Amino acid sequence: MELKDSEADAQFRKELRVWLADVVPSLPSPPDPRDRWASRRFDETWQRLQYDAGYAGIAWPKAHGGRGATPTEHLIFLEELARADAPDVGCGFVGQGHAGPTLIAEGSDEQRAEHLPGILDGTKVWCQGFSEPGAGSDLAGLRTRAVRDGDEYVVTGQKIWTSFAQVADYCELLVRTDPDAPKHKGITWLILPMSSPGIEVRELVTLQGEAEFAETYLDEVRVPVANRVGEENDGWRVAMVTLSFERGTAFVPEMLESLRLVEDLARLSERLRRGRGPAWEDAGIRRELGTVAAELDALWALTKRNVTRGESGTVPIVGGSSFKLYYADVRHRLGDLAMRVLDQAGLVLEDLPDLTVGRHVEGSLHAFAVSIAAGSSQVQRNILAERVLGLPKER
Amino acid sequence: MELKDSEADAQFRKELRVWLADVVPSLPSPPDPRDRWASRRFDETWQRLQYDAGYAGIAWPKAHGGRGATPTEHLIFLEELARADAPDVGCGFVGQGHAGPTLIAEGSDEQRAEHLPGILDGTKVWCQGFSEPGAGSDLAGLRTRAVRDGDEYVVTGQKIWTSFAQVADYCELLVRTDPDAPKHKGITWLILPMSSPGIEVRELVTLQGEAEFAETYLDEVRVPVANRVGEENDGWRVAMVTLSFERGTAFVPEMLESLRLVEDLARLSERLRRGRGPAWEDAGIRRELGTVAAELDALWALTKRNVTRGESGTVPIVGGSSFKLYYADVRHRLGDLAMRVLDQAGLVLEDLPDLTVGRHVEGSLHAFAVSIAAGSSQVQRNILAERVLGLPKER
Amino acid sequence: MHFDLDAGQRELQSALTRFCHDLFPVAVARESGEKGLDRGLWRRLADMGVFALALPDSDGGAGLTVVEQVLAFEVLGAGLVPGPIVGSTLAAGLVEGASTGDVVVAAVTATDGPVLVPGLRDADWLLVLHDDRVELVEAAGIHGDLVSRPLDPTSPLTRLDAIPSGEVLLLGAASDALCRTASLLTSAALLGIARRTTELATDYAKTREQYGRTIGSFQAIKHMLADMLALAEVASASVHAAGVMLADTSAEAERAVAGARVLAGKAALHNAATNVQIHGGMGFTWELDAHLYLKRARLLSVSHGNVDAAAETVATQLRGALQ
Amino acid sequence: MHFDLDAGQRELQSALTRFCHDLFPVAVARESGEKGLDRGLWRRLADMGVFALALPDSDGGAGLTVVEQVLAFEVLGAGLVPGPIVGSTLAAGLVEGASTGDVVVAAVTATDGPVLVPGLRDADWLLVLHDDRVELVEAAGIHGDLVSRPLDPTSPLTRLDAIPSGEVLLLGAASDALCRTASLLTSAALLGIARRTTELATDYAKTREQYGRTIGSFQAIKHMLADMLALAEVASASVHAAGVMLADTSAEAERAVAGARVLAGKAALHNAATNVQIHGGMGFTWELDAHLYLKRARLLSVSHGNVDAAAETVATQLRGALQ
Repeated sequence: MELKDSEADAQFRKELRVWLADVVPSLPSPPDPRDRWASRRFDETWQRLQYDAGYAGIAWPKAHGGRGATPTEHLIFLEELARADAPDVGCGFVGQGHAGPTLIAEGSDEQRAEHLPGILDGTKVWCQGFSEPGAGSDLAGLRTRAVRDGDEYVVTGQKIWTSFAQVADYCELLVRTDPDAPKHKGITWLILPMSSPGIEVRELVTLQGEAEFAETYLDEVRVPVANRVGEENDGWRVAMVTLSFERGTAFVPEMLESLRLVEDLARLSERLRRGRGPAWEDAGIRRELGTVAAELDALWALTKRNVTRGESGTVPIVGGSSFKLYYADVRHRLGDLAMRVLDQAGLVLEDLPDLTVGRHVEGSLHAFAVSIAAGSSQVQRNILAERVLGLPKER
Repeated sequence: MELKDSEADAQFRKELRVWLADVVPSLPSPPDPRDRWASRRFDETWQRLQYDAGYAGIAWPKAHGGRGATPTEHLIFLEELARADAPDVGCGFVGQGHAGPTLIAEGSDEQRAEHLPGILDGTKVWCQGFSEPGAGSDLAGLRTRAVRDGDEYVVTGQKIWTSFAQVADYCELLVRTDPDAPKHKGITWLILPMSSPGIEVRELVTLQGEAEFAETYLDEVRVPVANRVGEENDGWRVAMVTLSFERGTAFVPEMLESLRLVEDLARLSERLRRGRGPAWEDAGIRRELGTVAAELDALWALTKRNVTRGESGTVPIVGGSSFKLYYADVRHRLGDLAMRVLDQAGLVLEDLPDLTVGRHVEGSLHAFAVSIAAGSSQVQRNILAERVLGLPKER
Repeated sequence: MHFDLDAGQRELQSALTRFCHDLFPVAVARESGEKGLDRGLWRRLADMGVFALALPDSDGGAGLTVVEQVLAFEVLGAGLVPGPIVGSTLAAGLVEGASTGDVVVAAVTATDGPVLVPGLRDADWLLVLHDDRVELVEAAGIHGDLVSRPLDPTSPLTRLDAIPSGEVLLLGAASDALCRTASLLTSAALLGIARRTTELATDYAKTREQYGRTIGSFQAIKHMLADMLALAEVASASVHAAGVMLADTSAEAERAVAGARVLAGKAALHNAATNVQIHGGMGFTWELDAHLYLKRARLLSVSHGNVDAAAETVATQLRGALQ
Repeated sequence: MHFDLDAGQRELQSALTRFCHDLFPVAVARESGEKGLDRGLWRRLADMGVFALALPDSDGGAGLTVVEQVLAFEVLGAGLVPGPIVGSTLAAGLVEGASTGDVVVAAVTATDGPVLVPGLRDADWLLVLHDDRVELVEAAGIHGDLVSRPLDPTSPLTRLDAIPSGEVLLLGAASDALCRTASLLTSAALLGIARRTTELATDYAKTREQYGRTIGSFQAIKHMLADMLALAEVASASVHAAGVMLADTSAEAERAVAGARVLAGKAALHNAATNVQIHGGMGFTWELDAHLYLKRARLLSVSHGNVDAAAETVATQLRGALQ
């Protein structure tokens, strides 16, 4: 059992660090996130730099243009990016993390040749069309219909949480091709060009007040059968394949951000008054800061264990779901603690003069994204109980 | 909406207070609780004094020898007894609270004439034979069999949590008389003389290390049919009638004890060191003491609302189950807080020199009795969800 | 003792509930945050007698007590009614035109740290509650910056460099009583949020289907809802009891008012958060109202006191009672 | 980086698990509490190499590190193995005969307040861990009272008027390292309890029937068990990482060791309590073992540190890291 870098990993980290020290300061300042096209351009610039330096597709196989990094190298990559304050993946998120790996695993040679290069060099943006208003936790209950018409599918329905749909070139789309089959058996995976007629994208404002997501309405949108990935009605399996790409690194960037949040809150607590002294002098507040920090340290250790175990296959369920469940809980407690420390200063979503409160208040709301999205805490508990502990399945 | 005593209630309280001030100091000191027969004698003495003063059967109708007090008077009675440090009801608990009221509601004139006087004057002790090892939360799943043989039932089975069985004269016993009927329909309520042949009582030690309870083994015990209360196979209804006696006062004595616990813990926290100063100087500890005190105050207010509503019938489910669920949670948090304040001093079940720690450590264990017995917290949540909020029933 | 609502009190709550339902749907709160308080609606609220409940008949009031004010604020809180309702209620009888809704009065408890005043944008006057006195300041003369992104989008927030000084209106016991009323009415509004979010989450759980059944048939959801109900129920006993004790000027009112903030604050924050969670992805949208209850609860929980300070007050009272 | 057990470490845990299962059923812990430590069994434990894991080969040890000690104590904790196992492990190499089980060594961290020493009744020596030094005292010379009703009936407790003084064994860095090891091995035992109670509660939920079905089919119970599992899983990452950092004498070891106590303490107390709750009425009996895990967890959670002090240490380290 070892936490230190191997010699090869240390070398990888060192080279990466040198490159980041060079490239990050040279980046333009990021645009207003509300300007989605400017953001897309910024993300493309950053991706191109990574591409040129050989870091694009860090976890993709070399045969498909990736770097073929081990999970441990992937972890180091994310850790060093955060350490260097490098931009996050931005609108390349779906293409690099989901659509690309799915095409690698299940796409045809033609599909790969057409799509992988644009994802790697940042010129093509993908969004994800999985969730629907009626199919959240129960994703397989999706109802967007695709009817075969010659060599096209005609797709009608509504998708939600299609992040970056406003600027995307393609959508990885799940549709129902057989409404009579059991719900997992009638789903198909399609590549939807977002320029197709019949698509309407509406911005979806979250409770954080940001239009990070979109709703996508599909009205008789025609998708060539050639755009199907995998067999007709086999789309659920294709979509689930993506899960096997998870190397325990999914939450690394935001976990590292959480550690920064608790550090910043500790700093703030020395400046914000509470009763007669600074909040830091309140033993209860101090202990809760220490507890959250200890829990984030523990989750960081669990991440390393998950990544280690992921080296020889997929991350075990117990580690993945335990992480997600516990992390969501820590984020809620961190948010609640921040609101208590900030008191009235926590009533604004923007920074106050000399007080970096905005990120903490945003963070307290973001906690709900963590406990709801990507398998709610209730779903994670079901998974742990049924698939790890072997308790009887809910019907 | 009013919390003050009415004139009549104030008068009742005043007279009671005068009597208690007179009688309580004259009581002998209570015996070692492990000496069950001495305890029974002590409880009888105390009951006899109440009987002579007209307070026995405080909530029983006058027609049956009780005082016929209103629920509010009942609450005042319990409040003043606690305030005067009077003994608790002791082994009269089952007779006065359950068996007697059941006989009043469902018994025959003969049964009432035979049994009520002894309960009221403290000379007869009852125990409760409802729960079984296999029938806890699911009480109606009980399996103790009674087979009719002429004018007797022959009873075989095992009961658990039969408090005071060691010294009881009678047992209020639920048995299964029709094993083929739906489970609620085959139960009968019997008066079991504890002197009957075939009864074996074994002390049941709880995790608090005390033999407060017993297991009762019944091996072909013969019970006259004349001892049946209500009809054969109608025992579930008879047992449930008892619930309608609940006037919101069931937890009053121990709630008042909880308030004393938190007060004593506040006192202890000024004397126990924690880091560089007394625990009381730790803002986090102080807030948690304040929180528990506020919650107990709130539960006391809820008790008064439940009692008020109980004046015109039974306590509403929402008030009763909310009380039980929340109170169990508070008791667990109070216990955990006490253990943190006491630190190593909390490792003993007895008092330390100059430190009244025993009651707090016992209390931290007693919390489990509150969250498990008389409808576990899980059962209370089901009741609130299904019977108050109208959510679908668990099959 | 009769610790339950009497017929008049029940009628007060149901009349006000109907009124809020008709005139103050949540859209009104949203619009009020963006565009400013609708003075016409504000006068309708005043016409319902909300601000004047505790004024004597002779002053155009209902001659009732803080108990009825508490019951009214429970309903107003549940309805996310916008505007400085606590300030205008406190000001009724102190500031000309407050009780009739002709002037709008915001209120703030003076604290250290950044001063953020809800509702000042739309107010004519500001009541400042100090430890030992209550002051009145004309809003027009106060220099402050409107916060561009307040957490609660239905409550405009003005940032001041310092608490402004004004005319002293009350001192001593009268000032103390006003501060306690401010705290308790805020707690009553929090209680309203705790109750309403329980209802909303229950309704949603009964209709939303996943996995071919309503989510309310899952025991995990049922138990979350049961906990919400119990929290709201116990908090309501606490808030109502504090109202009675404050009306009776009981010696234990300070402990009771602080305890009410602890219970109502916790219940509102927990229930509003759980309501968002039960609404799932939809709860995470701006479009649905779930987030508004959470944000209002955050605002109220730090207005005229906060949960931590209240817990400390109860502890101090507890120790005092032992000596 | 390879943050997972290697084959040898897995074998160590399974061999020790089998050993505890065969020789240390819970009945042994019960009997040890009542009648005293069985010296024969103690020597069998020593023969398994438990105390000498981190001793060099030349001293009859296994030449391993604190990482393997941590893994061993996880198993010993899960097994409720009685006796001063932490003390004797710390003493191996310092006190003649400790590693072979010929002498039994208890250990206590010097604190203010009442001094209660677990295991002293059955020990030959007492290690006293001070802030700045470690002292050794002969047990026979210590005057104390045996507690008649210790909370944990499997761990005898002796009350001392004051910490006795003895021979100084270690100072400075060596003393600090020993104190951290004492804290971490205790946390490892807590982790073992967190894991074992999850298993026991799961097993019970799979067999116990109420309402005509196993209670483990109720979602409320399933979710309680899932939370227990996640707590144990995250705590294990924390405890193991602290072991690695302590073995590497990493600068972050102090924060990691304190963090491990926070995680393992909370997980053990929560899971042991939930195990009692899931066992229902039976969990409330003396006869079943459920209460013993809770009581041992209470004892360990305040031995060689406690959760609150550990959280404070992490906070202090957090602030230090910022400067």
